[in-house]
Amino acid sequence: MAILVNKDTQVIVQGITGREGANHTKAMREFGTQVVAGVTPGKGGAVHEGLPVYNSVAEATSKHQVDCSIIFVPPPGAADAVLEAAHAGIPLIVLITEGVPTVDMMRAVQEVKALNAVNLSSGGKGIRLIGGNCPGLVSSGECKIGIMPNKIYSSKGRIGLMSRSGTLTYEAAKLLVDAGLGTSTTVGIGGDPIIGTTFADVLPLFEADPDTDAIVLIGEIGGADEEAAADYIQNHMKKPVVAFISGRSAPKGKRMGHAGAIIMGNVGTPESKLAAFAAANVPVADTMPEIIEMIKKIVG
Amino acid sequence: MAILVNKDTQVIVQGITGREGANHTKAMREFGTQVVAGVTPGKGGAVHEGLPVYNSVAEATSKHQVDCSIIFVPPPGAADAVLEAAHAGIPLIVLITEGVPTVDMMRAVQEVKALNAVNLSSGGKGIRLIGGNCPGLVSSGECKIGIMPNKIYSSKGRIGLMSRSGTLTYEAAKLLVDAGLGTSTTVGIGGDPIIGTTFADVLPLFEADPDTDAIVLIGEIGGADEEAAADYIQNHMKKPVVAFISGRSAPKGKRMGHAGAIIMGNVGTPESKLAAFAAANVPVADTMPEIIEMIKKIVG
Amino acid sequence: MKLHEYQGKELLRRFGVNVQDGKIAYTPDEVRGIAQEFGQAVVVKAQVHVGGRGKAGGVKFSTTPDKAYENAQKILGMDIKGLTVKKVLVTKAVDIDKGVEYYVGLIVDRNVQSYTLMACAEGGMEIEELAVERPEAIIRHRIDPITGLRPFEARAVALKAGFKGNLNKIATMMVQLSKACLELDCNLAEINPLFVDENGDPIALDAKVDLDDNALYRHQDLMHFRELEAEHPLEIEASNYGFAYVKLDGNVGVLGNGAGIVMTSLDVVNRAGAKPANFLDIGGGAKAEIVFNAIKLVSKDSDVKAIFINIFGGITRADEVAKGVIQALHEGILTKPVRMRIAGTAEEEAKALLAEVNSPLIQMYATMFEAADAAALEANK
Amino acid sequence: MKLHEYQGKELLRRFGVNVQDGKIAYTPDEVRGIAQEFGQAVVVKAQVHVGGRGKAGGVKFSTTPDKAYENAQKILGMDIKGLTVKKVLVTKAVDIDKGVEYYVGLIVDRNVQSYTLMACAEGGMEIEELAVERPEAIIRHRIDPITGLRPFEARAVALKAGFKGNLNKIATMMVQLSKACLELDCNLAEINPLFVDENGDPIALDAKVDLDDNALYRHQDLMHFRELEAEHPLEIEASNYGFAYVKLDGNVGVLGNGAGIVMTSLDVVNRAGAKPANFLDIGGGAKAEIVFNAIKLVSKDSDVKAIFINIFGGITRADEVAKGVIQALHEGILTKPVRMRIAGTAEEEAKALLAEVNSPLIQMYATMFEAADAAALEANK
Repeated sequence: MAILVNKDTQVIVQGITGREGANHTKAMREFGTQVVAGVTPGKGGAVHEGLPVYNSVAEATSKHQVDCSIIFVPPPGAADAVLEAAHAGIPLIVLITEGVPTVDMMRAVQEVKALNAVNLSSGGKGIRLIGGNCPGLVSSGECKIGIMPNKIYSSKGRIGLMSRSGTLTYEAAKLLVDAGLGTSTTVGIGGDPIIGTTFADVLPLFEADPDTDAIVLIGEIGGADEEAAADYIQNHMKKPVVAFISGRSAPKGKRMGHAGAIIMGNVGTPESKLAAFAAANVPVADTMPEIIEMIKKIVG
Repeated sequence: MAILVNKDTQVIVQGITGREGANHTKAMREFGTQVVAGVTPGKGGAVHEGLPVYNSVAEATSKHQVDCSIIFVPPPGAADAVLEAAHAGIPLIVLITEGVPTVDMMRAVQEVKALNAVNLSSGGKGIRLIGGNCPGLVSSGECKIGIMPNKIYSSKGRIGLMSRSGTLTYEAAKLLVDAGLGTSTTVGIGGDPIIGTTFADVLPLFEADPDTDAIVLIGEIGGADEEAAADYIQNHMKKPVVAFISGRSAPKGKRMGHAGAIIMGNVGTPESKLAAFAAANVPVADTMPEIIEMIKKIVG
Repeated sequence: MKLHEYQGKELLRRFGVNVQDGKIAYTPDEVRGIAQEFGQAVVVKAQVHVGGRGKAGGVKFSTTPDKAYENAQKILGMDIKGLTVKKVLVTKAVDIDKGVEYYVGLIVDRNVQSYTLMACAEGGMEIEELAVERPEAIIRHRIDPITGLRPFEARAVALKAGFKGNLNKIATMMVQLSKACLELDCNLAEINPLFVDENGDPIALDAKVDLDDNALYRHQDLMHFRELEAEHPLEIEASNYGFAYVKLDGNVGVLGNGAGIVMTSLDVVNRAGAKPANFLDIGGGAKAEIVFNAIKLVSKDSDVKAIFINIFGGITRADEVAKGVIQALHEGILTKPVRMRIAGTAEEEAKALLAEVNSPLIQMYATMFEAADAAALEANK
Repeated sequence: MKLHEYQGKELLRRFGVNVQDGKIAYTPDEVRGIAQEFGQAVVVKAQVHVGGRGKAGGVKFSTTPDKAYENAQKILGMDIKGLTVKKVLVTKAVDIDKGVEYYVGLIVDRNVQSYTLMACAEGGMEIEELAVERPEAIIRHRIDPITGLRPFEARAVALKAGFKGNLNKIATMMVQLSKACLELDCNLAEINPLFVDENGDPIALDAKVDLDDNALYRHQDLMHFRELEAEHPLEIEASNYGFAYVKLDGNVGVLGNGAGIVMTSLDVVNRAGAKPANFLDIGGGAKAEIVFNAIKLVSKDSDVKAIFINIFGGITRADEVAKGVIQALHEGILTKPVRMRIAGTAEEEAKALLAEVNSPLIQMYATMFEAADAAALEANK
């Protein structure tokens, strides 16, 4: 079953008629993902690659069972697309778009969390945002909702993988596959300063998943997501976790690209992250291949 | 016991060092209200009429048991004062200030309602705003949190009174006292377009109050508060209600002073209000003295 | 504060709303000049603070500068519902036949404790009439006053209302209207008609904006929009005194302390068989001088034949009211009969003061009904 | 986009923040003129995009116009951390001894998924240092990004931080700072020092503002603040290509596809015993032309002795990367050894293309470690 998405997950694509939206819709369907419809305001009624296009998410949900929406809407409308999906009650929203203004993301994330609380308290499944600026998520061999290369996720494994970086995720997944391990579900949480789902949010899902034996966490310098994850692991996790932190040699106070990887004060330094993982008994790999060695030791 | 406030209610005054705040603090204490402190940002540490003055509501609540706050802060800071009290968890907030911008009130009312929901769901007493632009409320002979004349509320009666208008409230209360009936609690809900508590919010409190036998509702043209009250009465009330509607001869489409009494479309007309009360079997008095006749008939 | 169309458009344009080019003119010559400058058909529109100017002939399509001059001659100086047209807005005309007309508006709605966005595919009509006749034709949507209207909500409203055209651009215009309301503190902001041209682009052909007087203190830059000559002179004077005053069409001047008591006073005057000449709320805690000013104001209204004063004194002292009335009498301002009821604090002192003066022009009664009856009797003499 | 102090102050002033009068000058003569005009003591402040200008002698109090001229001579042309001072801000001086200096700032804080307001009674110090040394001295408060900071919250923060002075005015300045952040999309907005004078009034003596590049599209009016000459020339070129580029102080040029992989590449270069000369993320799905531009860019850096390319091809095709490298070689741009790892899609095609060219300058390795080792070896030769 893996976590969050599986072969039964029905997906809509917001921004399906754009170049990225169209290309990745094709790739997701090739992977086996059940894409049921697209949404592009103003293009309702069209048919795109055999899929119906609607003017609004609400129109799509009135016609289809929708478990998830993936968003390729350009930055100016991306946060609005998230809110549209959240207000339509879609339980899982994956924002791929890179370059969304930070303030838009702050507001969207806060509102999605409020809607999630209301939804849960009225007996719903909750509403979760993953991303933005993320590669999406994939349950190997079942369902890909994202932009990662199909082939490294074709066969199921039992390692849960989560990462702030896109390309490092692929790299890790490939190493796991090549080592004969493979991934259960891979979640790219996104590299922006403000994201909907953090490592600590994903960990309990992996902990509860019977198809995941161990977890690989690919972190970065900056922020305190890794520290929060270490704290959660220490207090709540039984399954083993192996971590990797990229950017450990990056100079202080420099913003490294879109990653938002900037070190402020004593928060987000490699030292604080290493200390947190040490306290949680989480081994930290120095290199990507070392991740595999460590995981192999654990899962035998 | 009456409703909302009684002899045990401990009150703070926001804006205690202003002219209105100071005068009415004096009058409230003469009435017998337990005013425990005042709040004026920047004047913390002062003593005013023997009462301690704090810089913030939070400071006051850390030193005193506070059940209610009454606000005399001038319009530009009035909504902020409401939010300060609400975030400090004060269960009853009475906004006297007249002339608060409508947008400020919209935002404050929405936020107080959200805080109320959160507070209730975590086992609290809730957070209620009364007003703005209201005379406050008074449980006769026990506690006055407002600006109404003391003497007409000195002795307890068993009629609940609520009103959108200040002076008409006093007029009705006096008529009730003169008729040997008197009021249990009087609630001036305020005449502004956007207010914290409506008739329909107060009715269940009177219905549940063992010290109230019947209710007098003083309404106005405009809005649909009276219609909503009629609807509530029809479906939920056992106690008798007598209504009065002022402005029945006012011309359509004219805004009558601060009252916000403006008729739009077919909403808020005297006809719709009369029809709603008729459907709920609520007698509507044509004049103020007729209210007393009707009430006397009911309570014998 | 009600704004003229051209003022409303200027404000909406600040928020990005697409309005046609337009200029204000005070003479037919100016109108001709503007039409020449635009080099295309124009519309000449009376700028007055009343509705229904179209029906009254205050809006005229003009194909040539000479036609525009001619139309301006007709419109300037025209009387629309008692107001003289002193200026016109000259705008580039659109080809109405090549598009559709819709309605969108935001209004403060006490029933939802926020703004309600209203959208209707039948533009150009008076929304009040439509609201009464076919309320179901209007799509209503509550605006969250903290977040404002969001594009996805605006698109949903436009779809539900059946608007055709560029969905995103129309939704954007609604979002801009919502921003304008929240940032400028509008009581009302309407675009009627919202014209959608043959390319699907929305254009605001008219704008009706009314600002919240309570919030004007934070919009000092908008104060120049206020035009004293456009308001009734007594309303200007009242606002200078800080009174809430509305001119009505009867013959009994009405004043009281509090909006509720004044509205009830109007009802009581009606019951007494007369018509109120005004609504005048002098507010709470009124001193003699305030009452004096109120009487001065009401006495200036030539429609007023008698004055009905209805005070319930809680904070207001009856003797202060009496002093104000007596001062007006002594200064020769009070020339019409005053019939009043003053209940509450210091009632006896008030009676004593009036007894001392002993003028037939001033009579005090025990109830508002007796006072109103007496005022009606005087007014209808 | 980092702003100069004078630009930041101009923006904050729009939101009502109280800043002293100030003017920008490019020559000592201009500085003297401004000081004469102000007719009081002034401060001459270097405008450069680096911190620590005070310690570097870039800020000078000047009692007379002649002193100001003299100080400007010293400051203009000065080198601060590698940047030449080309202009100075001349502001009216305040009497520092008659007041107190505080710190307030808002910063995007991923841990609370919003802005955090930081306030500290110890102004004038570098907040980064204080955050490390005595974090408890800084009061932190999450801003609700939908409502923004409200006055009551600002007052609570000011009280908690122990600020003395006019509480309401200080809180208002914080609220204005919060509005500026939310409306202008700031990554950071700091007032340090926030000076409170003997009357208790707050004045922003400095302003550090950094705007979110992702949101600049909606602030076209702020684009003129961008000063290309103030940035590193390679950073300007990179931004024209749409690359995320940061100049570092090593000798190995590093490029990859994705911020995570590039950061890891920096780590790997360090492990190999060399230092990265830059961070360069060419983004996902890169075509040959993009790779060509990236090499052109890195090759211009005279610090670069070797280039390490680290690509994991998911969307990015290895053969496209190879084509870009080969094009650079053929056009004579590639003169330094390139050591690369390209994994993933079309790896074999890439190998074939490189075999055809067969240049010692270009070597491909199976792992990023081997490639990095080889690059380090070349760089350290």
